[in-house]
Amino acid sequence: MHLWLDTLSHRNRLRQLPPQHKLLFATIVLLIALIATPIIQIAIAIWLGIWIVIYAQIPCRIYLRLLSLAIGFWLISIPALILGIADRSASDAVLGFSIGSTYFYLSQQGILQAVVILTRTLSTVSCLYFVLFTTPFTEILQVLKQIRCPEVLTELLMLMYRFIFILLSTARELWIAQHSRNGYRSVRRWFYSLSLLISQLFRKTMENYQQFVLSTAARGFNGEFRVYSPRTYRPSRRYAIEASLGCLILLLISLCR
Amino acid sequence: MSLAFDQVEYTYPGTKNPVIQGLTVEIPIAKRTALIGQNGCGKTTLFLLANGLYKPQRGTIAWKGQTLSYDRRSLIELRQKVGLVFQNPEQQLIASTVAEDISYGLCNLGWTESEIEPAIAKSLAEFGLTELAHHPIHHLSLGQKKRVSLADVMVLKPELLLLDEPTAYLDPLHTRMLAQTLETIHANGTTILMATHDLEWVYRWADWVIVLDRGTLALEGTPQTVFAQKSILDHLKLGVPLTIDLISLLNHLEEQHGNHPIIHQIRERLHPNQP
Amino acid sequence: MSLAFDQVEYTYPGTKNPVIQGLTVEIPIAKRTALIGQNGCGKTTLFLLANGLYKPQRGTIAWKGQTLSYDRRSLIELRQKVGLVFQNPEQQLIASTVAEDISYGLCNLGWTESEIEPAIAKSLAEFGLTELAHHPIHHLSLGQKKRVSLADVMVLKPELLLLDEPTAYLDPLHTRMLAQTLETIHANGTTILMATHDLEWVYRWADWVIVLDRGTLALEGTPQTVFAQKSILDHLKLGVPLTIDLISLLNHLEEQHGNHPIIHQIRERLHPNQP
Amino acid sequence: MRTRKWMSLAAMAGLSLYLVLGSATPAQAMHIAEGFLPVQWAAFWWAISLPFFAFGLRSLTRITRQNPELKLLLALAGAFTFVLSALKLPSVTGSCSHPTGTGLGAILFGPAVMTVLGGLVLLFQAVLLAHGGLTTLGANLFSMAIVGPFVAYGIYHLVLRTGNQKAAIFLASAFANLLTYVTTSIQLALAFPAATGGVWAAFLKFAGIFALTQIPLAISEGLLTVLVWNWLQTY
Repeated sequence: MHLWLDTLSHRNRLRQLPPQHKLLFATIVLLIALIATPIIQIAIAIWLGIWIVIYAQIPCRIYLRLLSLAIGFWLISIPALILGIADRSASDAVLGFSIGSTYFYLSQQGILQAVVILTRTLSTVSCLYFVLFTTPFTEILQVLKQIRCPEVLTELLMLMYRFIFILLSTARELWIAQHSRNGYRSVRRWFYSLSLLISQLFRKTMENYQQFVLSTAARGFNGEFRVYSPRTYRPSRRYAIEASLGCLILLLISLCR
Repeated sequence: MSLAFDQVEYTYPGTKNPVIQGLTVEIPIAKRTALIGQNGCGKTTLFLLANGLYKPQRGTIAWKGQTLSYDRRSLIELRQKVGLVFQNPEQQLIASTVAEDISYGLCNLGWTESEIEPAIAKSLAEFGLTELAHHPIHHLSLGQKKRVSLADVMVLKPELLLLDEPTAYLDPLHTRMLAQTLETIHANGTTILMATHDLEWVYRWADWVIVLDRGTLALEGTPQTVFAQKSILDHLKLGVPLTIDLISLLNHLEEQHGNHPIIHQIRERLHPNQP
Repeated sequence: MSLAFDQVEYTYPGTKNPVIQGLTVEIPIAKRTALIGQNGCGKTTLFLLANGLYKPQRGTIAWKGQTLSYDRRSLIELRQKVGLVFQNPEQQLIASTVAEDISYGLCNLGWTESEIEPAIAKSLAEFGLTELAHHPIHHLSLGQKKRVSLADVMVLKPELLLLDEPTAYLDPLHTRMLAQTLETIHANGTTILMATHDLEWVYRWADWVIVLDRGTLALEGTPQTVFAQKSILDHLKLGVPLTIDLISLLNHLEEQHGNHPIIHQIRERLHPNQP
Repeated sequence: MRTRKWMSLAAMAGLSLYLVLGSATPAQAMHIAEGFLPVQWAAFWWAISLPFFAFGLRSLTRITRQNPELKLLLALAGAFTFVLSALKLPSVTGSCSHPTGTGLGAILFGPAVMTVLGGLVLLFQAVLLAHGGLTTLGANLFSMAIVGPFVAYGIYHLVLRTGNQKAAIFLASAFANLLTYVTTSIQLALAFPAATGGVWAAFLKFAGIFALTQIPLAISEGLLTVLVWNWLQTY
């Protein structure tokens, strides 16, 4: 239950770059990745991997673990994509056998699809992970405010971000305390303990609500949750050049194909 | 006086017994006042009443002679003058970074960015938080969170600062650091009212002591006069700090033996700050 | 010894610096041991390691000479022998009523209802909670909640009781009541290890003191020997309790003035329990 | 003989790799991963979901304007849902997954508000847990924050007429969970129809694969929600 993505994003080496630049860069590469050919998509995945592991200094092991999460989803979908069942024979069968009147086969179109999905997933996921690893949520929120996201949404996002960590630490504390009294020993006790934990968490959520109503009122709450963040960033010319040149090359190759 | 309670009664909705009953007390201006009493004697409720967050069912509360009217405008004004730091910083900090959290109160007052920026920078520096300015709240330690919750309120420059058990869970070092910070705040003319269970701290720190017992005023006065009422304090199950106990012993011994150098030296050790 | 740490190192996942590093310490059996140190020195982590809730990255922890193996069965056994009362009862109390909460640990051990019932009745009586048995937890006062959190663990009859800052937020009366309860627990042969910031309490209560500094053992010994190391404790920003300070002053004065009756009387006041 | 031995060894290695990588995933099986959908389908689901989101946002703005403190409650409810989704639930297949909590949320707050909250929760799941993704957020929003809450709300109020509240809560939360996964399967089938048999055949295949983990999970979530509800009643 440890949100290590958040921790890493606050500590990465590209932290001082303006979040606007990082988000813009990721969005442009993402759009290219969506329309590019598989080979270019692989190139994008490698290029962004370099940004994440070498420039941002995110441990390779952690980056690969996160990549395996996306690949895992792809893996469990593979059978549905490449296996086929038909009455007799199928036109795009690569390999097949029949049991009775049912014909089981490997679909050629399915295999192609699986490959296309894999390269697209790898490239777009790299763009997403680039943002997650290099831009803390607090800075994404500032950009959302700048681009005129509805105010009620940015307020809710700010509060939710704070509350997630409060409730998560409450849940973690309760979870540990239950373990110290040997909760979660059997499946039945597991269920019972988890239901107690969720219920307590709910009650604490309500308690927090009452307390926050008081504490925000004490600080002059006037109907809005507005804050000011005076953060300044240091743009880097070296990274800007690499990013724009790279995007340009990718775009040219994609369009001239 | 700064804040005055007159015959105040408050009962939590849905409960029978009033937590505060017929409380009449005044917070002396520009002093370090300590509020002591049993758990459940109404200390926290008193703070919430003082900040206008609860409205008493009976009696009145007045700020600088002016009775609170509980309309929006006067409440906003009151909460600027009377700053409340909650017991648990977890339930006070709401923004995602330290600097943002400190800016919240100022934003509520409608300050512009150019006014807010220097105020935050100053406050961060005052509370030793400059390096943590852009850290998310959940990365801070308890001591740091407590400092942020104090900075949150002090940035609004209140005239009266209410503190609910600020030393709980703090180690001796952080307690000393807090004492220093409070000294600066006091020196700048802010009235402080602090609830605490640490009687030794009360004796050393406070200029004035208010003792609550089941929602009413049991005793008030300087630490010397309050802690001299040993029988009342024992009856309230509060007791007196060790220092007071020793001083009364020393006074007693002095009567017997005269001003012996031993007595003098021990007295000096008990009051390291006084000449 | 009961619990022994040998070269233990623990780093929280996702962080760089170990909270506990190369810690070698033993908890003496059947004693009242106090654990002191700065906020963040690793006290709470040490407790979680002692209860098998965290597994050290390096080093070993042994219970009565047997190294913990962290398999399911041995953990269940360990947590029966080593009871942990958390700092904040809010994070420990989980069920809806007092009796249910006390039964939680027993139910987890697979006791039958007919076994559980008398155990709970006994525990409720011991901790003065019989009248509150069917009260909802969230209606209790802090002092009552702390008593329930202690009963929760003591009903499992642990051999080693770990207490994390049990006196925080407690008023003097409840602190004295806690001290009495702990005295009974100690008299029944249970080893107690308590983390606290209250040095005065440590001096008066403990048989043995362990001082942690940034995850390593800084000092250990009887209160007398530990608090005699004033320069080390000052360096660790902990200081010494007032009583110790006065006693060393008295010793010094005794050298100068001989055993004067004033010194004798003050000494007596500082040690009200000793003959 | 030798080649067969090698073949079976390779097959076993492949299978175990598949299981190791795949078993980590049920926790996010209902989130369609980033990049999984082709551009046109990703855009399509965004287009379908946005009106619902906008509708929810409008009613949310109206409520919070009347009562600004509600923003605190809603944010807490959203955070609560997020934390629930990060908790682990034992499922019969041995792997762990999470309760979605949307059922409980929809019953407590109403489905329109839950759509917005669900959207924000999905955003946090993408940003803090790397579950789901940004291009597929539209599709995930539809299955989890639109279908889930509306189904839960509808079933709850339908079954409540029979007077059995526990059954209502069980069915509402279990079916919200179940239909979320059915919707996900439909979304995948639409994007990747089988060459023979088309969308329907593809749907059966996707639904069949996810059913392994999702049906026990749906039942677990139903039971758990009832337990929590019971507790809330006594409190």
